[in-house]
Amino acid sequence: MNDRIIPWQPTVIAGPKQAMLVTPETAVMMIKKAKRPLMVVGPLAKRQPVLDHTLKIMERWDLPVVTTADTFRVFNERGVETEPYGIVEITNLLKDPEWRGVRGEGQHDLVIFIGCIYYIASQGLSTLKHFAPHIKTLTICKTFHSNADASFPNMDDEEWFRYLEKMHED
Amino acid sequence: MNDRIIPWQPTVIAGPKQAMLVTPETAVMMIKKAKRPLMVVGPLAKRQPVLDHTLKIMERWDLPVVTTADTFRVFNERGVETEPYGIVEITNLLKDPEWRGVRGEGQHDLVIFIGCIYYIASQGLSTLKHFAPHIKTLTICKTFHSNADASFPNMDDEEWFRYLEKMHED
Amino acid sequence: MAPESKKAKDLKGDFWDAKNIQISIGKVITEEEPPEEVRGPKPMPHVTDLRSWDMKLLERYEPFYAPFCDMCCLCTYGKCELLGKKGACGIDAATQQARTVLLACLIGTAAHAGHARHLLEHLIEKLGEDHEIDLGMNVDIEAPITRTVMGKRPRTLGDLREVMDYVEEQMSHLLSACHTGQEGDSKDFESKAFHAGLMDDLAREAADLAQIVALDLPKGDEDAPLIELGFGTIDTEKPVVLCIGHNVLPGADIVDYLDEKGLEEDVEVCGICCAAIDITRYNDAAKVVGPLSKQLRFIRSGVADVVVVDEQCVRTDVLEEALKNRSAVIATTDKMCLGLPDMTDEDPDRIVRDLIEGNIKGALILDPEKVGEVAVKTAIKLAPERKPLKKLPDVEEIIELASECTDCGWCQRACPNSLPVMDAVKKAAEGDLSQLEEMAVEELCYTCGRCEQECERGIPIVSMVTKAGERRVKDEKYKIRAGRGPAQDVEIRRVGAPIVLGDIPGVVAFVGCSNYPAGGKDVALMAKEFLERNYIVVTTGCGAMSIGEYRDEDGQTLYEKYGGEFDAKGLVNMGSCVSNAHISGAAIKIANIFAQKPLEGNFEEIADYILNRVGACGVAWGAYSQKAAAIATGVNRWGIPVVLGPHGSKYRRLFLGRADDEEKWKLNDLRTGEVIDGEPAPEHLLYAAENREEVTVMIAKLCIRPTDTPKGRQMKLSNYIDLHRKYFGTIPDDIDKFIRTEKDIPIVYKKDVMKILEEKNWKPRKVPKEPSLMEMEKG
Amino acid sequence: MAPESKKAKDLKGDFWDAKNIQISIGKVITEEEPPEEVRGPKPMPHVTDLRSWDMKLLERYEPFYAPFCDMCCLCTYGKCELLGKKGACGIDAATQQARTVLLACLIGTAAHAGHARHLLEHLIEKLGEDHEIDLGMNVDIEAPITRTVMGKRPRTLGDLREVMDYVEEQMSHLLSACHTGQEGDSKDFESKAFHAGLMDDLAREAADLAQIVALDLPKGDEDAPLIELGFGTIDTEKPVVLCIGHNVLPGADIVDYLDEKGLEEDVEVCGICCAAIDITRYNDAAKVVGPLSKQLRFIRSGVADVVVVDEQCVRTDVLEEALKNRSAVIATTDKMCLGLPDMTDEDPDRIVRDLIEGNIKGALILDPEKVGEVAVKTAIKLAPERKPLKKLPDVEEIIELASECTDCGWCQRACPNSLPVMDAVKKAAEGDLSQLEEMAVEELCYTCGRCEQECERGIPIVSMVTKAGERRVKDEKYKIRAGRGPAQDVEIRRVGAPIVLGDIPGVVAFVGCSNYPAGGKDVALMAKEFLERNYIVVTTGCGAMSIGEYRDEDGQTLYEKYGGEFDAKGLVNMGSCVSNAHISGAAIKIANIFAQKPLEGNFEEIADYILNRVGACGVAWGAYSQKAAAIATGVNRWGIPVVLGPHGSKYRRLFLGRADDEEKWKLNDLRTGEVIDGEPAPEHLLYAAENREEVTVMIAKLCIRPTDTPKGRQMKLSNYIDLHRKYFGTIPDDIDKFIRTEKDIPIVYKKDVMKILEEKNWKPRKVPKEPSLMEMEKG
Repeated sequence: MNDRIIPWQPTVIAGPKQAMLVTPETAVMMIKKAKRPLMVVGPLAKRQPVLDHTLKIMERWDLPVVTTADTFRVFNERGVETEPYGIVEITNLLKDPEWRGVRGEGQHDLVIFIGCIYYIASQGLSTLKHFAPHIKTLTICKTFHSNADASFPNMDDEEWFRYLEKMHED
Repeated sequence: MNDRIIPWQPTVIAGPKQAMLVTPETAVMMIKKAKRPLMVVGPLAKRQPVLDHTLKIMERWDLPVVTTADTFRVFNERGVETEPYGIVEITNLLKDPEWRGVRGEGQHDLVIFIGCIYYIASQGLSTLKHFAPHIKTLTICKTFHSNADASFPNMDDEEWFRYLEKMHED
Repeated sequence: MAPESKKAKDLKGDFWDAKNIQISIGKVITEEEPPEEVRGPKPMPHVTDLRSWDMKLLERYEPFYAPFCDMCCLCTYGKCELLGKKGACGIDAATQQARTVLLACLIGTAAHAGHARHLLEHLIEKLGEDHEIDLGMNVDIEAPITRTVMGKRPRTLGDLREVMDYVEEQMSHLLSACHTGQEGDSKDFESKAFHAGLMDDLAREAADLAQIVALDLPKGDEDAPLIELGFGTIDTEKPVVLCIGHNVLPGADIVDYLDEKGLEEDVEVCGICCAAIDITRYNDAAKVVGPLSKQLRFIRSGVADVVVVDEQCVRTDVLEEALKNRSAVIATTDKMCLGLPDMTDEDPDRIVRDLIEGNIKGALILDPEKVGEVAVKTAIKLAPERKPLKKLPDVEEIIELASECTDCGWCQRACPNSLPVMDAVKKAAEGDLSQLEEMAVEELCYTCGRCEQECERGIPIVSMVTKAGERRVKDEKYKIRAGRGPAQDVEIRRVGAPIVLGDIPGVVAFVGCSNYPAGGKDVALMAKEFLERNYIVVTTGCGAMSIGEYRDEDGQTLYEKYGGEFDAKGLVNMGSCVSNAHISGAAIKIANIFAQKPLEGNFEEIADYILNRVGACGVAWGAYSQKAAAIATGVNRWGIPVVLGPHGSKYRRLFLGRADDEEKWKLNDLRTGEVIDGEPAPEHLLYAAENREEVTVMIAKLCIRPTDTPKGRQMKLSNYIDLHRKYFGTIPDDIDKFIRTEKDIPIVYKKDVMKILEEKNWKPRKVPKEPSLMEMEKG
Repeated sequence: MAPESKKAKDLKGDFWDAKNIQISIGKVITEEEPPEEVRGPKPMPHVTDLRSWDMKLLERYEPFYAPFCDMCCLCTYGKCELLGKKGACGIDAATQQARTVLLACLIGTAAHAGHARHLLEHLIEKLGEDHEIDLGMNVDIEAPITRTVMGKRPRTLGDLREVMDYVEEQMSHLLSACHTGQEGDSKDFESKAFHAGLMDDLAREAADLAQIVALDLPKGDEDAPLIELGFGTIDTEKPVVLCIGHNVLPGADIVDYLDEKGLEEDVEVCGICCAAIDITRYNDAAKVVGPLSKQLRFIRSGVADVVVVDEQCVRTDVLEEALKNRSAVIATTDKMCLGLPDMTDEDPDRIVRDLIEGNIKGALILDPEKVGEVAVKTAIKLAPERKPLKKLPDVEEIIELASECTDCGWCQRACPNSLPVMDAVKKAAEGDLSQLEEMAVEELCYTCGRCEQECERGIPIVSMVTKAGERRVKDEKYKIRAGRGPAQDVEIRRVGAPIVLGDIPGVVAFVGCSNYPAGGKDVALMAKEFLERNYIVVTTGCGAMSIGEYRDEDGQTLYEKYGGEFDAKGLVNMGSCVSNAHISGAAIKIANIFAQKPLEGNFEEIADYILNRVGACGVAWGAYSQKAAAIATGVNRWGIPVVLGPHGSKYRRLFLGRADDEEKWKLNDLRTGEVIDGEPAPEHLLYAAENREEVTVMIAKLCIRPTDTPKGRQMKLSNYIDLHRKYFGTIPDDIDKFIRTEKDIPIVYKKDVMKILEEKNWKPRKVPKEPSLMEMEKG
């Protein structure tokens, strides 16, 4: 099997269903197609250059952003507005079809994850996989997340940064 | 994911390790390379044309054969000598590195399965996967067995018979 | 530090010692009754007390593991992959399998223990703790398991509480060992699983004893009545109450309520699974729909106006399924509350109204008497308006539905038995319902519903199977003998010698669930095979029902053809799951009555006796549950081998012997004190077979015991050879292993067997007088 | 039909009623002591008796499920995939998660219950069942949990048996519900998990009470001695006996044997995990190596001559690992026999000889006194010859080993915390051991060993980490205050009002295991943060050790800096895992002593009180085990919120509130009988956080309660805002939710907060006097 699409922590494998491997191009397509996408940014995205890529992606596609853990702080320091939630809190809201979303415009239909701790993200993605059929999940970390609907593969920093670059170039 | 290499009963998936998908050519190579191969034939191989293919493969490669369940009978009726064992009995013997094999020449190093009930075979393959590192397992049923080391893919009868054909042609 | 039960160390206040003692002022007077029990070495054994026996078994029958998953997911260090690796806690794959097996056995034991405790306390509340345990004239040893394990005879319902206290305490210690970072050795886990199985045995005995004496169920009655069995026996014109599960109490109160109100003729009461068995032991007017495999099919049929569920083996989506047909659901125990409002303290008529008007989705009623009233009243009121619901989609609709099929084939891949579901559906789309019908009538499909869940078009395959089978529902009329309870002492006296000496070739017990690889008929065919060959055939639970669902060439069910006595050619339905205790019980009684072995506190000697001398074999062909795992493991510890169907491989662990290793079969002849060569008898302790043919031959082989007389051995080998010839075409190649001297060779096969013996360079060997595994030095 | 415990229905012979009654000839005389207890509505509640309370909690804090696997593998119908599908038994994914959670909680409860029963019976055997439960002058309410749940005060060790009987019976019913085909509703499974948690609470209380009174451990002593903690405190020149696990008995007998023989100075006795805590409560000369995370590292160091294991959280490969260094292993309980020969009945000197000569791989000795003698004698004999083994591969060898690395990177993928293991190894190959050292010293690595298992070259990474850390082992000398046991009644009287009114901003309890996402220091930093802010900081078990393993800027451990009183700025080490009972116990005592709520049989009122008024929060930052799951679930049922570290998400279930749904937070003001708007306080019941920064802020928030006085609320909000500003940079956006009237606004933040309130269109609302969830109509 292709090493790039075994879950980064291989035992995360949960059953026959596996995430679709996506390229940056496909990821962008998913964002374009979505009506109410949301980006969820975790503490591993606080460091550079991931933070800048994240900011640019957010801006490029006008994505509302939820920051998990204490990630809010670095965005706030840059004057960028995000909604702080615990990763389990935002996941809990996302699984409720009645929730109106962070902009109050209705539940999101696509959630893009970046920078959350692998295993807790994996658990959150499992929640959404099982209990939020109304949402597609996409992870753009450098690790393959089999519980997502779509995920970047496992790769090294260099390749990842190229992937992220492509997510916000015109 | 490729439908041909999801375990036939998809929930047989047991973890990150999956069988290698093999063609008849590779399967033949494995037999050629083996020092003391063994063929294990289950009751689903009693019907035709599987039985004839099995007989031919057995003959072509001079394989000692263990028959499971009551499969012994059809071979016996054709005057072909096989060793009858329960599938769990033969598996139990195979996992013992000290066992001398059906020919008394030493433990086998390759076991080729055909015609055993999918789920019990799957369990037996799991036993060997975990506890018989000294043995390679190969399944030549028409169903993908992820617990084997190497397996034919899921396919229909027609394709399968072609695969089997290739296993005994010169 | 074995956990020390208070009871063994400190007997003050416990019934064991206190029973025969009256405390008077300043003086102790013993009752006149003589102290009947000789106390053996290990009354109320703790977790480690029987470990040395277990290790003897495990050395001969080594655990064989087939992991169902490569990972462990029990703690938050994990998941850990254990394929050739240890987990974060240090555990390896074999140990993890054993741990999982222990866990499964404990869940099974808890199911019986919870059931037993519940029954017991309820019955004590009604009848008092002094209610006597009296099984009548013919059963003196009323509780062989309790006597052996607890070291004392229980005389009243109250005494059974001590049994349950002990069982619960042991379970707590055993479950503890499953915690991360406790037991680290697979054989020690298996020893604990054996202990769990023994606790299961005790709990089942307590449960069945309590209900037999308190509800006056048949007390070992070989002429227990024949009961109606099958879909076709239910009069769908009447209001129908269906009971599903294992607890007799709500069902008993339903039939009592009907009796009290003179409504017996007006309402049909029927059951699925063991609740059916036990209700019909209580009242023979109730009917048995069938085994577990019928559950979804019957609910989908819409026939039941009220579905009363109690505990164990009930579909967890019963509420959702019943609501589709507007059947009213009543949950009746803490084990299965289904999220329903607790109406226990409400007025019955209000509950009936709420159920009928749909104000509630169903009711949780924890008082069985109230269940009786509410279930009957609801059924009577609901039946007229539910008439139109008592039918399935009609044939045209089925064809229509079938035409939705996209040929993806995943239904077949999801089917536990890989049935050709898609083929049947496609045929149906062409108007040919025969394959669907076959799935229903031949019980190939046990209605688990996985095909439907997998179908991308949501085709209701189980409903279609049900409908297709409907045409022949009227044929589904069978008979089953009501569960008779234990074997009588007098019967044991009669068969003890022939069994131990081998004249009766064996006792074969068909037990367990309906997770069959190819339908229930296999079980009936096996039963028939062994009945015809003079074996004693014992059965319980869903197995007993499957045997009843077959008619032989004369159009008779086996229950009509064979009597219910515990003797050669007897077909003995002992009762429900908990009645399985009487099977080990019969083996124990043989040791006691025939061989005069004292029972009390004497587990190891009794088990050693059974292993070496009592030619019994359990068959759980459709075992699916944790209870079945516990039962089999418990039975194994007594030295009785068990065979499972192929699905049994998913229990992850078997106990297989190695016939090729002579060292494993050495025996100590207690008569001579000599360690001698033995034979692989029984060859395996827990075995899984692929098909009926294989298992039939294996059963015959597993009835062989070292103590068979030459005559008995001849009989057993005749059966083994006959069956091997029938299904394999030859005399079995390992026949030499079972021939001690030429006298053992069956006359008819003498020539052929002699030839094999010569080829094998066979030599005669000693016949042990008192074969035993005890007191043997290792190696 | 709830299973009916004999005790509730039929009290004859039970200590509850019989205690004050003496039976004399023909006459009943009550003792002079007045019947102190007012019996509440639900003494000894059965599985379903507290279901209505559970449903109130579950409606507000809905279960949040994160499946760890898409499949169910518990029966042989399976495996079934549950991703949008039901299984063959009808179960769906949510219900299956809840079932798994119940199972985990039961395993945890059994670990404590097995431990408690074992201790209890052993201590009764030594001291008699009449041994009094007396915690001295300052603790009258010695068993708040038992009083509340059982409905009566236990006065002797013998009385605790009834507690255990009850716990074991309830566990059996609960485990039964996990059987295939029983409970079908996830909330009902959660209600059962709550019940399991409550049983766990009871078992822990019984265990700790028993050992406190029988072994004379500190009885709520705020000045319990400071104990030596850390690798560096062990004198490796002496023979070393290491105890691992949770059961004090073998360790206590080891130190007793040393005392008796006058060998205290000659042998080092040290412990890992809770055994360490409890041995040092018994004898302050023993030493604590550290939490669970040290286990493999310490074994690999070879320092221990004898490794004595008892139960719970011991590496299951301890035998294999210890044998590598020729340490002798003694297993001491039925929970962990490790396949070792049972030497309980052998002569101690023979066992010593067999151990030293390697005739046996290790010994199972089920008698703790014998363990004491054998362990000490073996250590003394073995130590001289093991001298050379007390060192690890030297640095050159490490570099050599490291150079085998193939850069595959799978070590990092296997590492639970994705530590840069490969990078550290590669650095080591270049001669730079600093990264390996950091993993050891900073405790980033908790020595689970998965990296080694994954390594294709078999590089012994944990040994290398251990070696690399060795250089600084001498620095690993810390202090921990010995576990003091419960809070005193007098302390509760002092802090009750300030806590309920909010003047003490909260009680924060750091408990549980060492499965930390980024080392144990996080726990110490959190403790420090809240100590400095005037909270009461309570701790137990591995958490208590992690707190001790940190020195502040003054070079002091927090135990040296802060006193052990249960008061603001107190750092209260209550003891081991089982001492967690005193945390719920303290909350219960507040309800009783401060608010005069009767305890007996009055669970719901007490829990309702705690939920709404006692600003306590549990933190299990490194929770890994089933015990931790049981503890958290038990604490939750009392109305106390718990936060977990990120690994806690693998428990599969949290209880999360929805601050955005005002309906969920309505309260009944019992004083006025009015249902009024409330606030999300506490907002969650069971929460998992990603990092320390997040959790610190969350803890402060979760201490808010509806009854805070304005002054108290100001204090709590000050802390919440301070911490939010510190870690998030802003005043929290949800501050408006917690301001009832302007009086609640902290003075220093007045302006900023007012601005937020204006933006949010905030309106003042009523402050409830007696907020409650009881007696509210739905909707």
